[in-house]
Amino acid sequence: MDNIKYNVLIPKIRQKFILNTLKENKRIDNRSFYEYRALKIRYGHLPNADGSAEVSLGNTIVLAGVKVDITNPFPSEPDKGIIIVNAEFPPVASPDFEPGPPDENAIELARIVDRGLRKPEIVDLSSLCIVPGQKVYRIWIDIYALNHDGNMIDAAGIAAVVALMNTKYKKFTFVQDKGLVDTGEKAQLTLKNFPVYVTHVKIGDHILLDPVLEEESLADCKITTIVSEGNLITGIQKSGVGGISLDELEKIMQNSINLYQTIKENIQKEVSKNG
Amino acid sequence: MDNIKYNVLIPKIRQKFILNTLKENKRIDNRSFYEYRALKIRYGHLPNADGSAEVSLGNTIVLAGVKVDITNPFPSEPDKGIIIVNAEFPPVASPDFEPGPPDENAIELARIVDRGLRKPEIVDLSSLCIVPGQKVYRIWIDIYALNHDGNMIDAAGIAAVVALMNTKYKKFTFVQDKGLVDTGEKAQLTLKNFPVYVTHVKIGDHILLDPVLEEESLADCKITTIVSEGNLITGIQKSGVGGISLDELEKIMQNSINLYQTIKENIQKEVSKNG
Amino acid sequence: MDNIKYNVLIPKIRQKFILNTLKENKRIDNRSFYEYRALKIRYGHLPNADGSAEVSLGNTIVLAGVKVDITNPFPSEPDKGIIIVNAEFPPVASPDFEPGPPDENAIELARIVDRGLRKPEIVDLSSLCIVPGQKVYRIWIDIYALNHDGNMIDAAGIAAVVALMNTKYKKFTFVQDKGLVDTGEKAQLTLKNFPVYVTHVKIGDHILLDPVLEEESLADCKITTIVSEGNLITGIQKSGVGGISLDELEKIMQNSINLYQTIKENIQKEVSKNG
Amino acid sequence: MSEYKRVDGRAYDEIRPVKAEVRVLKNADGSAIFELGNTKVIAAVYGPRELHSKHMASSYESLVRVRYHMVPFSTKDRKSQPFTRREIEISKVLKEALSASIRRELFPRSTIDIYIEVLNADGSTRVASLNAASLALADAGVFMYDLIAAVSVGKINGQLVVDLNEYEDQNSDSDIPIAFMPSLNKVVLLQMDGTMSLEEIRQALKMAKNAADKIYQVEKDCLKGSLESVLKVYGLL
Amino acid sequence: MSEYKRVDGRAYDEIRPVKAEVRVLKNADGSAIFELGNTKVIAAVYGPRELHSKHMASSYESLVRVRYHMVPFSTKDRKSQPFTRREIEISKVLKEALSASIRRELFPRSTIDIYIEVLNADGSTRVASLNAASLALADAGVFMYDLIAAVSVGKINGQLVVDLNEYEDQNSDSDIPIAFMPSLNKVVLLQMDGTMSLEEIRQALKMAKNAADKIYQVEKDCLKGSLESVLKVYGLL
Amino acid sequence: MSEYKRVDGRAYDEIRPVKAEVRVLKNADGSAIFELGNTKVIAAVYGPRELHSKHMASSYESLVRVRYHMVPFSTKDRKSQPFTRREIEISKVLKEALSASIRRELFPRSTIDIYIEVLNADGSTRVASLNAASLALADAGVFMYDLIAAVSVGKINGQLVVDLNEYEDQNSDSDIPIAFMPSLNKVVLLQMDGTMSLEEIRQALKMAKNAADKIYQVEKDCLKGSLESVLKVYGLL
Repeated sequence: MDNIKYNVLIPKIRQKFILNTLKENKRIDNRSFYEYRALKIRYGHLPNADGSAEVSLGNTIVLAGVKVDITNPFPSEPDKGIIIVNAEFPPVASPDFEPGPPDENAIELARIVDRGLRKPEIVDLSSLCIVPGQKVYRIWIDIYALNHDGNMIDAAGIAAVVALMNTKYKKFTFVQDKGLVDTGEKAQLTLKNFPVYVTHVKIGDHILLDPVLEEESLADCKITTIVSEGNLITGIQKSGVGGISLDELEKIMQNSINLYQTIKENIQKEVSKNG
Repeated sequence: MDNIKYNVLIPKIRQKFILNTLKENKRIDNRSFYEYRALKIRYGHLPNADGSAEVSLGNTIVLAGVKVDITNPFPSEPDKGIIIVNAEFPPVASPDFEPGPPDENAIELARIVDRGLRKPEIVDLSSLCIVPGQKVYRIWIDIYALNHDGNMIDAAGIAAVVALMNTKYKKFTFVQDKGLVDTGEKAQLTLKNFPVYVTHVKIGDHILLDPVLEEESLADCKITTIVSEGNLITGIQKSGVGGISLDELEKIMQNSINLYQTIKENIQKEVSKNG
Repeated sequence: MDNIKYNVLIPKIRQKFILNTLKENKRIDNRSFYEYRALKIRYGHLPNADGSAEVSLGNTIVLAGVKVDITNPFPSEPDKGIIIVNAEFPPVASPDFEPGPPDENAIELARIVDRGLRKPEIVDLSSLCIVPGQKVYRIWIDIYALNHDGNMIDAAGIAAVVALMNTKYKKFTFVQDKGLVDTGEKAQLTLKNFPVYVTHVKIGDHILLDPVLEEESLADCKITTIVSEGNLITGIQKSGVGGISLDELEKIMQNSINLYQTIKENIQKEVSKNG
Repeated sequence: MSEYKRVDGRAYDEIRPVKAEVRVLKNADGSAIFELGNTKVIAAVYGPRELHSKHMASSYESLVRVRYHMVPFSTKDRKSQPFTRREIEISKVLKEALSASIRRELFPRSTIDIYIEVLNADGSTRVASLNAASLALADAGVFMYDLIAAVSVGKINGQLVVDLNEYEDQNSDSDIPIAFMPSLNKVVLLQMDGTMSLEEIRQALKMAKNAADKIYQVEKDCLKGSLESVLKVYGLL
Repeated sequence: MSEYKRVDGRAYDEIRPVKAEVRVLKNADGSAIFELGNTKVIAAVYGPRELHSKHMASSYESLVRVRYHMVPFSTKDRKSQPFTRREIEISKVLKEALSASIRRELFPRSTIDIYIEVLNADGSTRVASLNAASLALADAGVFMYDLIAAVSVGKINGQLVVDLNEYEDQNSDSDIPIAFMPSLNKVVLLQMDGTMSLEEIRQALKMAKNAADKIYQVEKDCLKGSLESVLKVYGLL
Repeated sequence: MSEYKRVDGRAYDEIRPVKAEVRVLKNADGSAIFELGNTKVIAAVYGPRELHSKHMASSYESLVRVRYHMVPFSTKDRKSQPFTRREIEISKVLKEALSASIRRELFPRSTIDIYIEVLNADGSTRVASLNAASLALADAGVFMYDLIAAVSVGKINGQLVVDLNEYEDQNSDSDIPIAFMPSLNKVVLLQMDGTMSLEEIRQALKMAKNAADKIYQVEKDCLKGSLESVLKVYGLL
């Protein structure tokens, strides 16, 4: 029921070292508990993708590609476009990943990223309708891990949002007797908010932001809080086999809201720098 | 080619005990050779199913659910509805069942149940046509094992027939320029006969009705005879790796016909009792 | 990534024997280096196939069956029919083949056979159009190994071409308001050229034509050259883990062209003999 | 606060009628049915037992495997896919929640397999599944830190409500399935989608805790009843 | 009795022309072609041989595996699915019939793999497959209690006929494939669909037995011919 | 000779701008990016490492496994199939080419896994993949007979050209991907489709060899640069 190992086995002696370091209020890479790793973003560099972004969070590298095509709408929402999020953890990214269909970790990640985009409707789905009930745009977001060193969710979230921000797609229009006609123009997606995925782990009594793989593997549990403009929480996912108290949850959610502006500006700075 | 174990391995000493008991004309659960186990039926208890039945035959429990939807008819039979029977032996039902697609035992069971319904056309397929060549009702019968203690075929047959008997589905009608329209009414399936699946096993020279799992696992072969009103046989399946003589077959078929009324009345009694 | 063993393991002592034999300019089955094995062809013997051929090359037996049906054309080529080549190495053909979907060797073989038919357009695809953009004939070529003793590619190539040559399919025509109508006539495929697949292996410094399985398994590499009328080369595939020099390649291509007429006439002779 | 009325007339903090029963399947080492109104779930536990593929086994704790599955006729439209991405994600979070409750270090080199079948889905299936599975584990005699009591809470028309049914789930602004080990004050499952302020989440979690406490009591009563009936068989009660 | 005429003009109890040939594939340990009119089947036997996955092996008898498969171009419409539910069920009943005929206790810890390919399907493919497979087992030198002789019998327009072709199979009221070990008077495969009275089944099985006896003779002649040609090679005949 | 002009204005024997970089992924034992214009490929090498399934291992040489894969957004139309027949065939021929370059006898009982992801496909992806993979092997310190330098050559409008982009690939009369171990004068990959005379192939292979020599030089420079930067880190340069 679980074919890819997301976490790594950590030798006992190394576990002790990491825990002792935490007791001294330090982390193995010398960050403070609520400090993000260095963020690097490239985007729009893959011409066959309609939108793309490669995000490095320390040694974690995640690629997101957007493709836009045209399909029939769901009968329940005839005048809305469609968004589909997939994620793959291919064997390039880790010695423990194996070829094959997405496992439970990749599917969970795709569904968390999706959660931050769907119900708050970050992409204006109504603007993606061409002919109501007949033809709408479909936005494929494919997330592809390239190097796994912990906290893939936050990196995937940034990659998905930045790839959507730079997505340009062929604008079609419906002409009587002719059907869909390419207008020759390109349209750009408009995003209605700016979700940020903020992941903490709990190791013993310590709460750490943006865990590296060793920290993630050692953690009791991991909490991802999705925050959007306006101090709103637009998604939560707890994972990992340990329990957590309501007080600790409160602290993590509060901290995620506090960090929102800083992380968002950090992303925007990187975006304005590169491309 | 065979991923689920339908039968169990029985220790030699237990085999000897079972065979010795048979020599004394007794069975391990004290039934006589041609005696059915206690039958219990619940039905119509799952509101999302259009028809449902849970059948217990001793410790064997089988669930059948019916769903009705609308599809295109087969080109060869443009004015007939469609029946599809599936069966699953999920891991809840036995320590030896494993998750995965239906194995040869589940497929065989589904096809035997199907056999008793298809050629004698128990369900009036012509009544399931809405627009000839265009739209017909499709009856999905899903059989789901919950606890496997032998003779799943007979239990599945009863569950399928009772679930069909209590199936109610939304009645659609075709209106010019509008297509299919929900009439707001519910229609009930009508069954044209009442097939009963009767399974015997041959162990050595003994012929036993309604085997428990240990008997089934020890048997030379297993013969299911499907009997319908009018002393008609509407299906046979031999399974198991042993041979059987024509005389023994004759005896089993005769016995199945003899038992028909009793079993049918037993089912009807349970149905009138519960629901 | 490789579930079927195409090659066999050859004991060291047998390897030595084969190599020593080659040093004396002899082969283990006494053929000369550029000599084909005995070719036998049956065709048209499977009435449910629209075209069929069974080709024996020594002990290698390959069956090809053609079925023709009607489908929508590809949007990029609205007035052309479609050809699809599949190959299977089923477990009947070798103790090392296992049940399951085609592995890399079967897929490679299908794609090589396809290569000899597609770009040189051996089958006149325009003649397979019924209604441009709407309905075209689709030619399924299924290649089925029956006994594997080396050089399956050449045998498959012959089987595919001969099966196409004897393919007869129901002629449909488009009638206003009626759609596709069976004319009651049978049409025959017309081939525009006669491709011959010629496979050599390199073992050490030796170049051998039409290898048996032991030779193929021992070879440094294998080169298939597809030759068509007019001294034209219409496809090449190198396989195997060894390297080869440009001079050796030149020699193999030249030899393949030289052999073309002989092999083609050999095929035609067999075809005129049987049926 | 809006004047939202619940479709089935319940109070905002009212859970649907609960039915819990253990020892319902003879072959399983432990089993339970758990119903929340028309949401009906059955769970079976096999294990602790030996693993076939040794390389997955751990020498210091039990491997827990969970399969959450909806039968094809459990949903409004027939579910045709055998195992959806949704089922895979839910199986994962249920596995993690149940693992947190099991004293896995007591069963090294073994596996505990928990199979959950949703027989009828009317919202809140994943929390009903956790309750069923936790009862089945208790029925199987698997040592646990605490029973799990799980419930959903959501916001509809600005109103917080507990135990969402299918209609409410489809029409909610946001939805939080949550699971507790009540005696230990630990959250073992938490998901949320939709949009909420931190203050709203605070209130929601409080409502959830109260509802979970009621479910916890039902679970304990169910197990007590089961124990008593066993003791009666042996003439000890 | 109706005045039903068979489409190919055969008498009611007449089987189609039979062709049987063994040792047709060099790689297999045993192989055979069996044809009933246009129904053409090839079978290959590999084994008894060692099993890769030891945990499936039995220490007191051979595991028999059977794969009945129709090639894509063997049917009127191209068969696009690699392995249908029908093929899975037939593989199972053929496996059980062939297992009944093999002295499996002579080959413990081994497997006997029987691969059957239907090359052209004109009705009665499963019984033709059994005949081909039984001949291939004999050709492989696998010890058997008896050869299997299999045939189909059915009812069309109220008339019982043997060896149904595809047209008759599609238009029959009922259809019985059956397989015998003739010398032992044992039935090793029996299926039936459609509607019949017990008396009709009795008659049908009698007709089937007579037809199977003819096929049994063909099989024995085929094996005798094969043996003679081997003996000739060694100058012993 | 025709007056064919290349869409991107290149000379007939001119390859697109090449970018090569190693050590781009931290987890892999070796990794490389290789770009030919807009064709962008990344390769990762894991190994030599122990095999999980021992029965596939060879006691006298390393098993080489190659997975050539295109990401879904790498192509004009989104690639929806996870692994196509084309990818399976290309994985096979790349595996054979790379195997020919690796001194496999030095790593018995081990596997070398080479994973290639095409990130953007603008023609000649399989030769770009070979170059990326060969650099990644060198970066991983795997002993090789020689680096592989691969390039495509084709005929358009009767004109031979090297390094076909996607447009040229779609519109060519014929297309030859070829890979060399240049110092050893060995061809390790060769495929051809379309129609050519032997004389045309001769010329094409000559052009290909010249272009491959340029790529070979780029590869060596890339590895030299990588080595120098490592030496600098240790203060040795």
